[in-house]
Amino acid sequence: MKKILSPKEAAKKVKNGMSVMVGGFMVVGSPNTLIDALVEEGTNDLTLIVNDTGFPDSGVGKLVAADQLKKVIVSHIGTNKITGEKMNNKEIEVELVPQGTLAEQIRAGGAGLGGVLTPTGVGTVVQEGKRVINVDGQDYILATPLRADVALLKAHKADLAGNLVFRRSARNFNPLMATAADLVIVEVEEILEIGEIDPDEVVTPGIFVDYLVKKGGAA
Amino acid sequence: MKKILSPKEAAKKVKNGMSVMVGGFMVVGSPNTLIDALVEEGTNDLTLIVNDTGFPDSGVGKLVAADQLKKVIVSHIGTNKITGEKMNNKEIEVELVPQGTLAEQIRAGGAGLGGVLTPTGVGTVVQEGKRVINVDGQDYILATPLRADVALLKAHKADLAGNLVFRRSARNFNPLMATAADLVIVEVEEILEIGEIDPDEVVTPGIFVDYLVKKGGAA
Amino acid sequence: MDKQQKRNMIARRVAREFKDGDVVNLGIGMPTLVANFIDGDKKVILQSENGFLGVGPAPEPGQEDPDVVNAGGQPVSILTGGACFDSATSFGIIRGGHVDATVLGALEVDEEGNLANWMIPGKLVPGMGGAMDLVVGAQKVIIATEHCNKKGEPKILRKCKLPLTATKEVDLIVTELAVIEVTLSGLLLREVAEDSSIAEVQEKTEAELIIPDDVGVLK
Amino acid sequence: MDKQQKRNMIARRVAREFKDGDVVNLGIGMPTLVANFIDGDKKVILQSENGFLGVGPAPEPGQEDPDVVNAGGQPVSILTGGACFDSATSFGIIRGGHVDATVLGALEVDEEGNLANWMIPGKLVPGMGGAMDLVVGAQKVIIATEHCNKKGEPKILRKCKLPLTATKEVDLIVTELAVIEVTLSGLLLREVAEDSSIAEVQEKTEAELIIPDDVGVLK
Repeated sequence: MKKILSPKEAAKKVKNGMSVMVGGFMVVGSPNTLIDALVEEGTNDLTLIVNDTGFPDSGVGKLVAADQLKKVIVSHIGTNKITGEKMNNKEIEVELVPQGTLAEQIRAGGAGLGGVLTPTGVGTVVQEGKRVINVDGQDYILATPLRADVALLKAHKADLAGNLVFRRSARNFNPLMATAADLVIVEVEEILEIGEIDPDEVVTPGIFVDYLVKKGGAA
Repeated sequence: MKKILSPKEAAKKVKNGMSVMVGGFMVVGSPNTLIDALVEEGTNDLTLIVNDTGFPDSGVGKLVAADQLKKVIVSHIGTNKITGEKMNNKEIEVELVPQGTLAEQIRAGGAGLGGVLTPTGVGTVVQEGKRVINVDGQDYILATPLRADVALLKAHKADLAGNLVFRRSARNFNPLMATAADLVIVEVEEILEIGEIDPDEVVTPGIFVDYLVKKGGAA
Repeated sequence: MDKQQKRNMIARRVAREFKDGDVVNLGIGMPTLVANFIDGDKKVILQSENGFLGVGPAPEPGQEDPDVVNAGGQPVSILTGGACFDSATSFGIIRGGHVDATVLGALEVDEEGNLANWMIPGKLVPGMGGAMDLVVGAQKVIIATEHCNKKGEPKILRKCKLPLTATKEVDLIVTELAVIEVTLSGLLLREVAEDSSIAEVQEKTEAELIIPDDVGVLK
Repeated sequence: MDKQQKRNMIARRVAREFKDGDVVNLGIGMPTLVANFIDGDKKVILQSENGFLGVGPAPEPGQEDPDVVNAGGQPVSILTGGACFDSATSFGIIRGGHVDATVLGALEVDEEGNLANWMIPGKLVPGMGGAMDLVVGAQKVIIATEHCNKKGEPKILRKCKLPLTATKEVDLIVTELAVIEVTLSGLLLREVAEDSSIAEVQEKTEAELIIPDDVGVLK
């Protein structure tokens, strides 16, 4: 039986200076209740690992606007001009990673791999500072694993064993991040009894999940 | 709309000397109708990529017994003593690979990766002849991608778009192999109309599948 | 021709490149327009890198599903027979060569097939998102772009000056003036617009074009 | 004590190592027995590397589900709250450290925590299956073995002579005579069986044991 936290209790699990993975793609599949609670809490100096920085007034964009971030590891910041401004003013360090590489780095972090070899970015600035490994005559960039202290995720439904199912394009990075953080907190639309999700339909097994939070739940 | 083949038509797609991935774990999730048709066809000189060689009289064990294999890349042959005998008599070349490494090699083959770094097997005979790459002070073995000419798989249900769902422990290597072969033939219990499998429940998207075969179907 | 007419013309021509059964990923911006011109007789499956296959048209206003957006964040639909997946699977599909064609815009493209479309030094860098993976992974990379930039300068160069998105991956360039194929010998002029001329295309192209005897008409 | 009594005694003691909420993978053979002795008050989740979490007891004869077997191919059940997945995910769970403990047999184990349990040169090699991944990946590696081999020779050695399964990964050794912890300083004798003695355990152990003041009683 997973413990259900209020958004405020969940946000308090995130401490200043932690690395935090947040699911979502342009705020679809983003744990907005958890983000709002984290903004409320004012936790700062965070390193965020996320696909994109959302919009100035929604998703993880709120953490950008509230100056809670030290660094962002991200594939795209183009939808949030505040991230770009803060990057140019050196208020936030931004590390840009190709989206597919970011996905594999998080998966590797969760799957105990020392890294993966990807052809993406070979011959571009992405290659700078990376190890290049040749296999059968082709160059690949060694993408090393990424892990975080906490993952804040969004699923459609969970059962009380913590098993998760996702909906449509809201799945994106959420199942990957569930495997790659020391503490995994998941915001869900609905919490079901154990047995209400068939084992074949589970996308993220409950062993990856530490706490559940109801979307829009009382603080 | 995917084309539905008879087992015999499907078996004829496999040519002498090809590399063939076959799903299944100790014959659970094994495409037995396709294997029977391939035995009937007598295709030989095959390189098989498979978790285990089944039993002497079932699963891919039938291909072993019928002398259709040149080589097997496999994690375990202990349940089929004929494989061991043929290995010792040098009638079959056997390449043993840790099961998790085999899974990652097939996934890498399907996902366009040049390989993955795994800690499994470091300091053992598995390391012999492999590249060892150190990341942050830890040694890893570079496991290179595996692909095959054909994959013979077993799913529970397919729709006519080729989308697949699997059942219980019969899933195992099947979804991975679907991504890593030039031609993918899937034996299924049931073929549904397009729309009868919800997009969220699809495990293997239909784009990976070339042909469907009904389990136990007429030759 | 006004800007919209040019864009539609390019999109219409690009759409003719697809074959029945192709899996296609359309980039953000002008490439998205291509979907409007795909021949209804051809079954083309659109992939959206945020996590699904079977992109369908935008829903009627008010009918949007917040969990169903394309990679540009715009509301779309998922056709029956579609399938949803996480970001690692999505980029496994892309990087693994399971996408037959991708259509992307360009800042610069050159005679070696190098592409620059993600950053301009000194300007705000939005990030590469999934573009680097798409260019490396898709079987065929089609660039859909106006022939010249806003200043009237050629975008089709001998050598890209801007930071690259990928090296030697572009296969075809479609503009409002011409269709140009990237070959090992250089840029081969395939088609010239009805209201243009070989001379005009060459004049507006920095790289030297190979002019075959049978240059077609771009309509 | 006959062989079965020894096995049960070892299994019973191993089961006491688990904490509430632990995810445990039990190897084939004697380790499987451990499931019979897990305290009902503790919620221990069993993982089966062929692809699911929530291994339940064997069904009544005639009630077996052909798609539900454990990693040894024996019919089992899946408890409510369980989850099924493919082999890459399964070994991602294992290699990624999400399995709290694994229990495996041994041919040899040594004072550095090296383990040999997969091959004897000159004999038929069954293959390592998932054992190498389990030993490297699980947080705690427990060896459940009879103290001596069939010839009465020690299995707990100064240095393994057989080909290794993994290096320096074993944490605890449980036999019918003793419980021995692998520490950086060497093998620490934790418990001795009621009907044995420290002297007997040391005599039957090739490696020198560290004997603390508070050796417990193994029951």
